[in-house]
Amino acid sequence: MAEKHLLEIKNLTIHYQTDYGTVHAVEGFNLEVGNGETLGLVGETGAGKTTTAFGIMQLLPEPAGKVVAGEIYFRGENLLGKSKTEMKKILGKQIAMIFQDPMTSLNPVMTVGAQIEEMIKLHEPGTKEEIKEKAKKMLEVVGIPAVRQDEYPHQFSGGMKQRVVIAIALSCNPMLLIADEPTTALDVTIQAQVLDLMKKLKDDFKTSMIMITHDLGVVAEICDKVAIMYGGKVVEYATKESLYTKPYHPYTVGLFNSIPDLDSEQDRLNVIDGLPPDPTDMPSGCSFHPRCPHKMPICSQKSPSKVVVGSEHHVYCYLYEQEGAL
Amino acid sequence: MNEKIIEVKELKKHFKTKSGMLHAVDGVNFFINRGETLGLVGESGCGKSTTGRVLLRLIQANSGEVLFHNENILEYSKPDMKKMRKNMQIVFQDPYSCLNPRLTVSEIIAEPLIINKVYKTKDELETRIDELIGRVGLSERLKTSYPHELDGGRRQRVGIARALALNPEFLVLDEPVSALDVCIQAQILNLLKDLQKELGLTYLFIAHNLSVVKHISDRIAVMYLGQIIELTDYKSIFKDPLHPYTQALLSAIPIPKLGVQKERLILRGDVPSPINPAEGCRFAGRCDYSKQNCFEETPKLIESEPGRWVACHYVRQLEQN
Amino acid sequence: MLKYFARRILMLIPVILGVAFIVFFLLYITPGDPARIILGDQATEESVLQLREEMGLNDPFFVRFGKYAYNLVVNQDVGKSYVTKRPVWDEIMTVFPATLKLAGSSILLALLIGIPIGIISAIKQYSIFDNVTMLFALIGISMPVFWLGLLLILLFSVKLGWLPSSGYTTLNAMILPAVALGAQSIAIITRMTRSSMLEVIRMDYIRMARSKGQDENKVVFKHALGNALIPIITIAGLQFGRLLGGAVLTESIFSIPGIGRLMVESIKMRDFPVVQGGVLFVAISFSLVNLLVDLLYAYVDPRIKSQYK
Amino acid sequence: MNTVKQKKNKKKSIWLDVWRRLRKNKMAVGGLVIIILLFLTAIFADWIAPYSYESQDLLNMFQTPSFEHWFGTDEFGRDIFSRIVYGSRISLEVGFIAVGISLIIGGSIGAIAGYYGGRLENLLMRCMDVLLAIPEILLAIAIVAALGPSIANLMIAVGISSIPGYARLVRASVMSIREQEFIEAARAAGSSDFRIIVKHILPNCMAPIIVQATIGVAIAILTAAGLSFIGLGIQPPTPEWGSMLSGGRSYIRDYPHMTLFPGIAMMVTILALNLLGDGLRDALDPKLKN
Repeated sequence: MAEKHLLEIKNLTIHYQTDYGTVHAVEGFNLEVGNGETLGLVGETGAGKTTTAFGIMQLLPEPAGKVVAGEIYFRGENLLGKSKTEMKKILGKQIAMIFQDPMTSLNPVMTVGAQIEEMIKLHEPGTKEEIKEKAKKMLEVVGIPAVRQDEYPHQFSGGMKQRVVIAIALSCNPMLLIADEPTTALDVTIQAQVLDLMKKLKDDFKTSMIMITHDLGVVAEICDKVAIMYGGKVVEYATKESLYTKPYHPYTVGLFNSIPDLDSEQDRLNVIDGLPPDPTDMPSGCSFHPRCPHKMPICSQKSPSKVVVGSEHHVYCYLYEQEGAL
Repeated sequence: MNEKIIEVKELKKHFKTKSGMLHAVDGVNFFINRGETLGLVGESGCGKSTTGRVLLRLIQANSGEVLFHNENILEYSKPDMKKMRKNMQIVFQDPYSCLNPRLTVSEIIAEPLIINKVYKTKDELETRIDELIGRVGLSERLKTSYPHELDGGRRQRVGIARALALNPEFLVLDEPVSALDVCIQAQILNLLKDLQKELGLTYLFIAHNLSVVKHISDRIAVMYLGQIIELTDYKSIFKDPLHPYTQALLSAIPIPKLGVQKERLILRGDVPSPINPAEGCRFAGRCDYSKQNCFEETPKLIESEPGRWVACHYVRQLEQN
Repeated sequence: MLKYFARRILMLIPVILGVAFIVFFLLYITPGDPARIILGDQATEESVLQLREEMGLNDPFFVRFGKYAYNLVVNQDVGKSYVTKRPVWDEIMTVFPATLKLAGSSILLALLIGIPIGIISAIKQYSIFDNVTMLFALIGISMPVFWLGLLLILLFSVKLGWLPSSGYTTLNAMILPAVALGAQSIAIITRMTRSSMLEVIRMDYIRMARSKGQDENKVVFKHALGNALIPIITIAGLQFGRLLGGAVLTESIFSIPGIGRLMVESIKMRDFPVVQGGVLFVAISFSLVNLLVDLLYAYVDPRIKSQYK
Repeated sequence: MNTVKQKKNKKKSIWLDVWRRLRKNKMAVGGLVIIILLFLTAIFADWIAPYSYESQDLLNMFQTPSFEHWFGTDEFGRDIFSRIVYGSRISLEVGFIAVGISLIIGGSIGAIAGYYGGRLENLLMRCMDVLLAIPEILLAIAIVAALGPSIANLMIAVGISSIPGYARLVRASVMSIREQEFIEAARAAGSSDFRIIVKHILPNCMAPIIVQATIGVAIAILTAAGLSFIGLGIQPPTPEWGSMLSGGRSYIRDYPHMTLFPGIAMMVTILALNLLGDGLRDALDPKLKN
């Protein structure tokens, strides 16, 4: 049964210990990613998107960050039960990651060629020439002339650096690619270039992908499924079509309303009042209730459970629980 | 009604760098009417922030004129400029570095009032601070907080309150929302819009993204490598962009809707360096339509249709090579 | 890059002249008449006056300094010792090897001990090892060189009789002075290595390397250390300069005839040319070490290399 | 509930915040306590010291520690404990005043260079480069030799020799603050240069300067003691820890207590200052704030 999904996360809970108390970064997080699927993980700063990614990769900053509960099944096996040695074989080879800021994610004192070769050497050993050839090919795949392999990261622009990072991530043909806001740090036109490239490569490489973003536009462009995250949880999950046709959760609705619409006239944006929750002091019940326009008494008492509202569309909200019962 | 509050003529700012002259602002012309918002859009390094700072004389211009109520403020003496500063203020991009971490919220807002000796008594000052705090939607209990105790959105509100303290007519908003989350962005945009209506403010709104300025601007200027390449009312620029760069910029915005994905115009390569730029149209190297003379002759910003200014040799006659 | 360093060496000249000026000025206001020192207490007032005239001591300050600077730059001549009458340069060259040996072995000790311990401390941050190391490092920084020297002599020469308490020619004799002089540098380099590693380990590219499935050891040594080296090299360069100067105390404790002792004795005997030459020599060596450090930067960091044009 | 908490903290300043973080660091608090005790010792030396620091007792030379003479006596039969107690005056005086000298001169040079930049900065920093080319202790030796050995001259010598370090530090922090947007905001409001420096730049540079000054006092005490040790600093019979060590050196084989106690006093003082300096660095570090 677990084989049905490439990745299945159940009740993942990740806490950070800080001087100011325990940060509930991810709390009871559930998610599935199917083979060949691209899932958009959407949320604001502090919603726990990046922490979730590091949780899957087991790259949480030690000793502050810890997976407190939950399971992460990758191809049917629980990653949290793996030893460090076993994990090393999976990282890079089967799950690879693209980081948010291309300016800081490349090692400044190594040539870009060497950084791609490092990945290949680890997982697909061969002769020096073979590895070098493969690295050159990867550079060309992402649209960088292979002659630039001996240059250092500081000689590349931001967009080019992100291409190098993509080349590294894809060089061993991973089954799952986790991209953490890969275009946020880039200018709009460069962002378009990189998105275009990623769209093409994920098809060429037949890679499943988790696209972490705060931009619903990016999701519309590249994703099949969407998970909306708020306060460390997934609050709504759907196919792209279903979600963009009718978002259910009040937070999702608010998120859509906050984006200026390029096609229509509007004088004011409809905003969600208030601020995202403080992760050291999460509201009880549904963490969105202090900002929710449809708040009910029960919302602050108990966390809502999953309500199926359509095929491949579910939401965690009391508004729809009665509808489901009817 | 169409009274020009500020007009910029042939403004230039070049910086000396190790590798040559950096043409940050290279002959920029525009004006803003009273009560209007001009959106100034461009990618990083195009000189939009420098333009805003040169306008306020936070950076000294190399040449050109900045006319405020028809007087060239670049020629003002120091004391005259100090008086003038009350009329023009700025809101910054970075909610972290724009507030002095050693001062409380009310001290920060009081600074401009104290510097310009606006009020004689402490009570008057306090009343004014309270009024400003309320105006930008901050709660009064935050008065004694320090910036590091506030989130980005609230800090930005403090920055706005500080800019409003002297009752300016004109505000430069230097990417005031680009460091904020979508929801907070929307809150601040609404606030700015409300303030404009209530106080009759005039804005120069600087942004790196067309979608942000859409909601707030009356006219929009697009900058590329130190020059304005298109300046049009906000409706036309979205419906019918004339300059190929504007077209690419617009098409690069990912739209959060289903089935609207049109054919993307993907630009080749990166923005070229603003250091010692070559003759000709700055965009020619990345333009799909560029012809020989684009590389030789710099196009001027001309009014090709009423109210629509474009700097392109082939407006309305673009054909792909 | 060669051009860059040629320019850097040329830029040393005003610095050296500046140093010469400061020392010349200080010695100018120092009490004591050189002519009297040269001739001794028995000399007649007349002969002293005559010598003063010959030496140009009656000239105005700037004329005297001008002559000195001219000799320094054009003839690379720094004069003769008042006491031994030998050229100052020869005096310095006789004692310099001992100081170089002492400072060199101290810095070597500091690097060989400080860097590995600093790395382990950073990797095992907040562990017992880390806490103990940091405590010792703090004590090391707080330990006066001259007191540590005396304690070492007390323990290893007087009580245990294992090592000699003076001299510098044999390896055995070098151990105590090198440890005494190097202790502070060991502590400083350990602390620097640790904090620099901690800073680097937080960077995205370290996480990126881990996300490749790279071995943790390789992550630390290949990715982190390479980037952490810059501040370590900087501090090591500064330490070497400090050691050259700090040798004054160590040489005095262990009776090593080095440049530090030469200078202290020359000051006490008012042998101005030697003091002047000694300070100049140390300043030049220090500046050259810093230049070397800059060369090393280019070697470890390609970003800096591309700036050297 | 939140509002109540907020009101209570109404008068809370940044420094209170720093103190709260510093208090959590036991080592730093330990350092602070030792420094306070040292100050009390120095101030009340006349009451604390059982003997005068210069009264000789030739019948009781080289006494090892005993009930009458806690730390023993020296070659003139002077009570070592009393001399150490009085010595704390000299060390603290030299340490703090020397740092004061270098901080005021070096800090002003650094602030001017950092704020105005351009040619003035170039000139000032080249001068600092010249001073930096001479290792601190050598420079101090040369200065004290020129001025003659006295406590005041020692302070001046040690103070001048560390000027360039402070100039560089202050310049670097001023330059980093100068680029912040709140400085531009102040300028946009019509603020004068003086007000910007005093109200906006200096308060934000304080953290690294305080840390450096704390550790600088330790370094100054060490340098001064070093000078006295080689006979160029404070002259006998004034009790100074460095010269006491130097005096005990000849008798180290038979009477090690003469070198042990002044050395311990010096090390504890310097350790305390370094502990406090380290603690302050962590407590003032803005990175830990958020």
